[in-house]
Amino acid sequence: MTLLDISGLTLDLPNGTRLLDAISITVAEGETVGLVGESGSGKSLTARSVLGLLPDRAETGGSVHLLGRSVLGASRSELLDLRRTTASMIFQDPRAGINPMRTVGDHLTEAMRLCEQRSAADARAAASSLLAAVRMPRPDEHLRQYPHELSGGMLQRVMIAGALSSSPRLLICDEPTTALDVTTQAEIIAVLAEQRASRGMGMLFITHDLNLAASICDRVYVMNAGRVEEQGDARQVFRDPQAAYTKRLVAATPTIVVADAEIDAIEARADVPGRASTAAPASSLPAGAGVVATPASTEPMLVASGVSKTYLRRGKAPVHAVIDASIEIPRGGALGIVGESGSGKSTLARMIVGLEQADAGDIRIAGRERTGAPTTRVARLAHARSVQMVFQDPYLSLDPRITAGRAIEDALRLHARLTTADARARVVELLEQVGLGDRHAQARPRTLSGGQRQRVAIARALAIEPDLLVMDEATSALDVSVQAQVLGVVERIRRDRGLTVLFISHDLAVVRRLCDETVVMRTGEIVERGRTIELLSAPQQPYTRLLIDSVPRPDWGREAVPQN
Amino acid sequence: MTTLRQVAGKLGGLLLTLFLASLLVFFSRFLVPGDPVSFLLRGRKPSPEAIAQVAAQYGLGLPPWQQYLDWVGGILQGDFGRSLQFRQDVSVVIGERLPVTLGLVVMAGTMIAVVGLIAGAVAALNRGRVLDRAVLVGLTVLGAIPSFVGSIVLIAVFAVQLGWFPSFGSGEGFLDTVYHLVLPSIALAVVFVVLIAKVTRSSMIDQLGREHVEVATSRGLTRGTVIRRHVFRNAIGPILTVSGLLVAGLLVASSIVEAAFGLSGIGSLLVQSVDRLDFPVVQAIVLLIVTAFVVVNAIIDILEPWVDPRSAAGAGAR
Amino acid sequence: MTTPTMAVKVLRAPRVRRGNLSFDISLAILAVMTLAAMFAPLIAPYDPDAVDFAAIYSGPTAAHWLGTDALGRDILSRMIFGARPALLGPLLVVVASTVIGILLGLLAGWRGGWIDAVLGRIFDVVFAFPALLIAIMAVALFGKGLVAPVVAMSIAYAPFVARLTRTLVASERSRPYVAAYRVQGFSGSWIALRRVLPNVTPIVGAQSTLNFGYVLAELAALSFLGLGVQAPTADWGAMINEGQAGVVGGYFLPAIVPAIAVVIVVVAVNVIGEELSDRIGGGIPA
Amino acid sequence: PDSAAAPDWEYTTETGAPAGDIDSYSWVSYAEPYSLDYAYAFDYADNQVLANVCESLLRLNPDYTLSPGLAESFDHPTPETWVYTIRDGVTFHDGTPLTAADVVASMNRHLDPAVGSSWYSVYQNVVSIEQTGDRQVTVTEASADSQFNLAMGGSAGVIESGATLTEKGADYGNSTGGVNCTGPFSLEEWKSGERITLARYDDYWDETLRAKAAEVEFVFMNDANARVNALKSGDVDGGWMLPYEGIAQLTSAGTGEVYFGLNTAVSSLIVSNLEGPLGDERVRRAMLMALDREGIVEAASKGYGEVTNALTTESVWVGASEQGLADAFEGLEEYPYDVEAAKQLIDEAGATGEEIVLATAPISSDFAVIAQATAAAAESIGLKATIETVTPNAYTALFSDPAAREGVDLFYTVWYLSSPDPLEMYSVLRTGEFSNYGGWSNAEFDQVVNEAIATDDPAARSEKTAEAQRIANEQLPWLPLSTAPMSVFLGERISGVAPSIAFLYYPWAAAIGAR
Ligand SMILES: Nc1ncnc2c1ncn2[C@@H]1O[C@H](COP(=O)(O)OP(=O)(O)OP(=O)(O)O)[C@@H](O)[C@H]1O
Ligand SMILES: Nc1ncnc2c1ncn2[C@@H]1O[C@H](COP(=O)(O)OP(=O)(O)OP(=O)(O)O)[C@@H](O)[C@H]1O
Ligand SMILES: [Mg+2]
Ligand SMILES: [Mg+2]
Repeated sequence: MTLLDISGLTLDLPNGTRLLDAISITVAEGETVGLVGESGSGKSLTARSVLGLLPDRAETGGSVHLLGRSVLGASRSELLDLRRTTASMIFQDPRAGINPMRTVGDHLTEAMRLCEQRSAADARAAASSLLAAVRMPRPDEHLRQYPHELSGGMLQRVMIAGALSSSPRLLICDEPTTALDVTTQAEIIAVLAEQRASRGMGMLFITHDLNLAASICDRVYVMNAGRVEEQGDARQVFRDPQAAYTKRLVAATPTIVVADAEIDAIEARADVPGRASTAAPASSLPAGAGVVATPASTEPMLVASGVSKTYLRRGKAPVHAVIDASIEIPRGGALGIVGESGSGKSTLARMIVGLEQADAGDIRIAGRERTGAPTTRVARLAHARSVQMVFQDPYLSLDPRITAGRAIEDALRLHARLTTADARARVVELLEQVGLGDRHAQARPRTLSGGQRQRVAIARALAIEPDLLVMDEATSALDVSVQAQVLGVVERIRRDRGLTVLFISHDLAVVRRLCDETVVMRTGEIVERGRTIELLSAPQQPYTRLLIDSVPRPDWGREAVPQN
Repeated sequence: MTTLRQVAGKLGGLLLTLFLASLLVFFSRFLVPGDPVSFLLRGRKPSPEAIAQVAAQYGLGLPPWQQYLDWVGGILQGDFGRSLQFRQDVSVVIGERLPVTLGLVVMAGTMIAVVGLIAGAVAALNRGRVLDRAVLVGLTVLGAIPSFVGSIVLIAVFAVQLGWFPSFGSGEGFLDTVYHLVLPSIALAVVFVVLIAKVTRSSMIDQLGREHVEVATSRGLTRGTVIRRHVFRNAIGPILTVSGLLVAGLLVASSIVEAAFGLSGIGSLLVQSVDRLDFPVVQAIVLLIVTAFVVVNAIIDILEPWVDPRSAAGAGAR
Repeated sequence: MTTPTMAVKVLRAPRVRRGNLSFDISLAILAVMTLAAMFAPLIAPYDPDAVDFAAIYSGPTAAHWLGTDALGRDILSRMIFGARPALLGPLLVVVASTVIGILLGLLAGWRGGWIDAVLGRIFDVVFAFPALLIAIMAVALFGKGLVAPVVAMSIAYAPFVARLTRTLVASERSRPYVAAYRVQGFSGSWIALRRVLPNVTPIVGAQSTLNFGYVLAELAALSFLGLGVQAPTADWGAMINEGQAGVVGGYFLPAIVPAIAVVIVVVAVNVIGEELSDRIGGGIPA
Repeated sequence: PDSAAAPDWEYTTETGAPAGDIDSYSWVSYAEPYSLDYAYAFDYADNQVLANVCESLLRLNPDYTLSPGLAESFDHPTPETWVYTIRDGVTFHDGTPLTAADVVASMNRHLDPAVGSSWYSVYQNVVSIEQTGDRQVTVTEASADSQFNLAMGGSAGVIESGATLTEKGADYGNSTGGVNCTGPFSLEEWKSGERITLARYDDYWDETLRAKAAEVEFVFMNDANARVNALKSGDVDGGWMLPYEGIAQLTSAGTGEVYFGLNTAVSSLIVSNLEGPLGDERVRRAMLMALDREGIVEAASKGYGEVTNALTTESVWVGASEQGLADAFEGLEEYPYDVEAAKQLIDEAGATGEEIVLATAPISSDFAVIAQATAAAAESIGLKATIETVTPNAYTALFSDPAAREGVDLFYTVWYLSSPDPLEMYSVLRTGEFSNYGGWSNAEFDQVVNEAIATDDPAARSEKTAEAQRIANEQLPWLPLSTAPMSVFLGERISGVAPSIAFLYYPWAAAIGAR
């Protein structure tokens, strides 16, 4: 008997919106099945319906069977029984998924005590051993802790332990690692794989990361807009996608796998303006290491030397966010900064754009001192013209009340005296540069998609014609396909206008695609630097290696897939 | 969870707020232009003796800060001065009327808690359904009935027409007092019930939409358990905060209800003292209400880490 | 790190509402009452203070649609004139407290630091004085009437507005869009006044609308207690107070008509305020 | 409800003898006494309780006659001296006997500026109060004064234990200090804001007024509705001064009866500014004629009252001769409601278009009626009228502070007399008197009144006083409006009280027993 059998599942809201359309998915015992697709494609809805968790007053059609027992239309007690014995679920955000007002022990034992009527002591013992099984360092101590006292990775382990407490036959994982760092992700995936193997559970694994899906799943289903577009053997699907949607998805997915051919290809493109022209090893970045195509000046566009920043917090230990960091970017160059969450990437970026003042060190942009806070209007505007920034979250970095065109126009007119007509024309020009048009000028952010917003943000930054553009996780919030579009825009502008870029990301694959050189940060310090390709293919530092190894590496032969 | 240091810090905040509030209460009198004696003796025959007595009571010859210190010093020893209308110590005048107000506030508070929580919870658990709508409409209308209107209606219907309850007085002994205070408590409670119900509703709806609730459900806990242990438990924070803010409002609103029901508590005393230009009594009652507010909120503040463990760590936001 | 799911939620936030009947009705009621108050002398069938001993406690008649009170004064005319203090008082309080509150809240939320701490402490102190209490105290100090309570309540309500504004401004200030303005070279005061202020004002304004109902009820209560608007001036609260005397004789209209008017206005204002908060709250990413 | 029908009512003097004693009954008062200190007892709320607990040298009976009280007799040996013989065998509630020293101590308090007695005016002529014998106290005055002795039936003549006065000091008379007097009831409990309980004093000296109730409970209800409801439902057994709106209800409720008794109060408009248009006698007359006084009685007291043209009621003409009474009330100028005639008077006086200011305060509904009606009347005869509404306290100040009367032409008062002599009223209107608020001055009037005051024989005095009343009726220093009876409600359990405004000073509660 199949463990999970979803067939022809449809789900409609009371207002008639169809959210799921004839979904059919099966999971056999012991099998790991992936469910991939972009945001909003209905992955979570599908997964939740397995446990009978449906939106309020939703209409369903089709059927969902768990070990032969129907879920849709099951009585309340039957549903409780299925949840208690047959299937359990791990959610995306462990911070949101565990009641912040109850201890970890409470979270783990409540189902055992209240549903299985086990004694408190018994339940605690069981919880403790579960925590040990998911490799929590001090199980008994953790039982007494509150969620806010644990890190995200630890909490996700707690969530997993909780899900395992009922010894389920099917484990549903809804993007269990999206909120986590790559290194933590790797650990969690390892724990999951271990548990799945030892318990012989079936697993429905939801992710939007094709690489991850490909690396752990036996079969995958690709979802789009509430439908299953394609399904089959994981490698098969990605290596040889049939549906147009899958093809686009695969094409848009960046990878960190460095093929020899690629190094050659890059070398062959060495004359492209803005690209480093030699493949000479550059384990550090002394001035002039990257020979720059713009011959006008040999002085780097950005020089930050010995920059430090410490946050003092009342009643708590100070945070050394950035410690003695030095970076340089040649004119027209692109430098990537990678590192785990909290490693100080954003702090460094904020100091460079002047949102934060460095405690020590020195920042020069285009040869001008930009360390201190600008005091006069002139200095402020000069600083702004030397560096601009694109922020991570496109939904928050645009003023909700101001139309796209107006936002760009404001920036333009702050820096140059322009007639209204001239400003309007320039706005359209800039929007066209990022692949948008006249009609987007009138739109308020709320009516734009994430990708469009981020392009507006880029256009706004470019309006000032800065010497340096800092992009802090500028594509992290976007779906892969949208991310690919935005990266494409940035690449094109660099190519066309020789823009110098500082690109921050936790995603090595994205950095790889955009940046000539990369520095790796860890707890505020720069631990390694070098040409991106070399760094990826031959990391010198153990931390860098760990970072690289943590990235899921599907063996589906990406070489075959042409880039862009 | 809560360190002694945090409690000490909060107590410090409490004392600071009380200090500032006492400054406000005391120096408000100085906002009135003109001679303080004629202000205090408005409407009375200003015999030289009366002037001398008021001047002595307020230490009017002294510099203001000295007057303030004397005043505070007296209050710390339970001496609030002397009532001009009753020719009696303010502490006695207030002390005799305080039990009625406390009884009223306690009874109303109980009703507010019980009815408000139930109504809010019922609405939240039926969000968007007919029952929710009905509760919401009911709350909107009830909340718009000022307590003095409510009092009149309650008296007209239940005391006069039906004769179920007495229409005045606070009764003797426990049961009789409760019986006498039923209608006034209802009149007092209505507006606040609405507030609590609304907060309960939105706080619970907020929690109902949280992922941890879904997680708990997915693990096979019954709906009742989930609501009790996760939704309601987590929703308490905002409810408690709002309750704290209501305390002072309840005490002040009792002046209206007491006036309407002919109860003699500190609320009606406040109004009467304003009417009779008995400033020492006004000052004392205002200070009393403010102190009650500050103390209750400090207690809630100190309980906060128990309600929300994150706040102890300073992680704060919900 | 913001995740795709969260982003979707933000996108989903602005609920497009279909027409809302109770909202429209409430708006119409308020409009009618405001117009009536503004053009009272033109509309009112009688002089609100005109005594007519021949028509004491007349019930509703063709001459007196809502009857007359203990002095034979036309209740309808008194209601129309009484709408002036009844509506103007709360309006002044709401406008004044909103202006004061927004400015202080902006200052505290934008500047932060010690200014925020000091203002926060001051707000805490004022919070300890409920509006009605401050109003009563003002009456004790400055005498009865509408002026002292209105000034006092403006002060009492300002911290509510200020605290909301402060929270909103502080959270706006930490938003990337504000950082983006900074990076573009806009000055702090420009961002605060020209961008953040307009962004928070609608939310604050909608909340303030809700205060209108409370203030109306509180000022009416003050008049009811005999501390507010003084006879013979027509005012709803004072009319309830005066009308109460007739209740015992079975003459309900003089008290019940203004009482119903108070309830209706408060309901209408609350419906409007809540609806506005709903609509506006959705417009800005929360 | 048909508002046109005037209610039926008549004066009663007795309410039927009680069948016997009663354990306890309750009585409602519209307000709590501020103090039971006789020196401050100046209002209905204070006096109606105090009258049953503390007694005066003389007793003011329900028919407004005076009879011996704690003084078993008094003498008037010279025009300036009053000699009181203190009754023997009277004890205070704490058991101590009444002595002449107590009398001296009690009376002297009115002279003590530190006390600030509300009754100082009675004593303004007094030079000394001394014990002149074992049981004898002599009061010496600066000039002849027939009125002093008449006031000894009121609060001004109350006697308290001297020891208690000393002991309680500043707390005397308040809810903590209490009182220690000789009345038929003692103060049992004063629960602030709620009620005062009186208990029968078993060693009371006057057998005829021994309390029929073991206990009387006074409850305070500010709200008129609450008061009526409580009476109607039987929660409270009785009460004085019923709200006019509720009388019909109470009458028809069937849970008791409403009686109307003697009153001394006259509602009138005080002319407080003779410099303005009202300085002209014709304008004053015109004003009175422009007032629809029947309508006012209807609106202000729901018909329970009568229009009057004098400033006193017949009830205070206690010792009057037949001639005196006839002179006083027959053939007075009537001032009928006649707007046209009034207008003409104004024209004659050339006062058309002049402005008058009337002060009022939100004290009770009759204030609003009078203010509105007066303004309307003034406007109707071509004057301009402004109503100035002040607080009740500021209104009180009109009666005590000339500065407060600045710019006020007219204000309303209900003036009641505390002694059984109309002279109390007219002595006030003499030139330069404190309460002659408008500064009205008429030499003939002054002379008549002064003669009357110096006249000891009540009959002869009344004839003089009648002359004064006629002058006042013609000249209208105050504009008399109406009189109203004193109302009282007795529930079905009780009976025996004599309806009269004397309840302010007479131990009326002692007479009430089971029906
Ligand atoms: N309770 C609900 N009520 C109404 N619409 C909903 C509800 N839950 C989800 N949706 C809608 O259903 C669609 C699919 O949502 P779902 O959460 O399954 O997407 P997803 O594939 O999991 O996306 P993500 O990668 O962002 O988690 C979305 O358009 C979402 O707006
Ligand atoms: N304003 C601040 N006050 C106190 N600590 C801060 C502040 N801003 C950042 N930090 C701390 O500084 C450290 C570095 O933060 P930063 O935002 O630079 O990290 P990041 O590498 O950008 O991480 P992420 O990938 O999560 O964006 C973190 O530990 C963070 O908690
Ligand atoms: Mg999802
Ligand atoms: Mg960052």
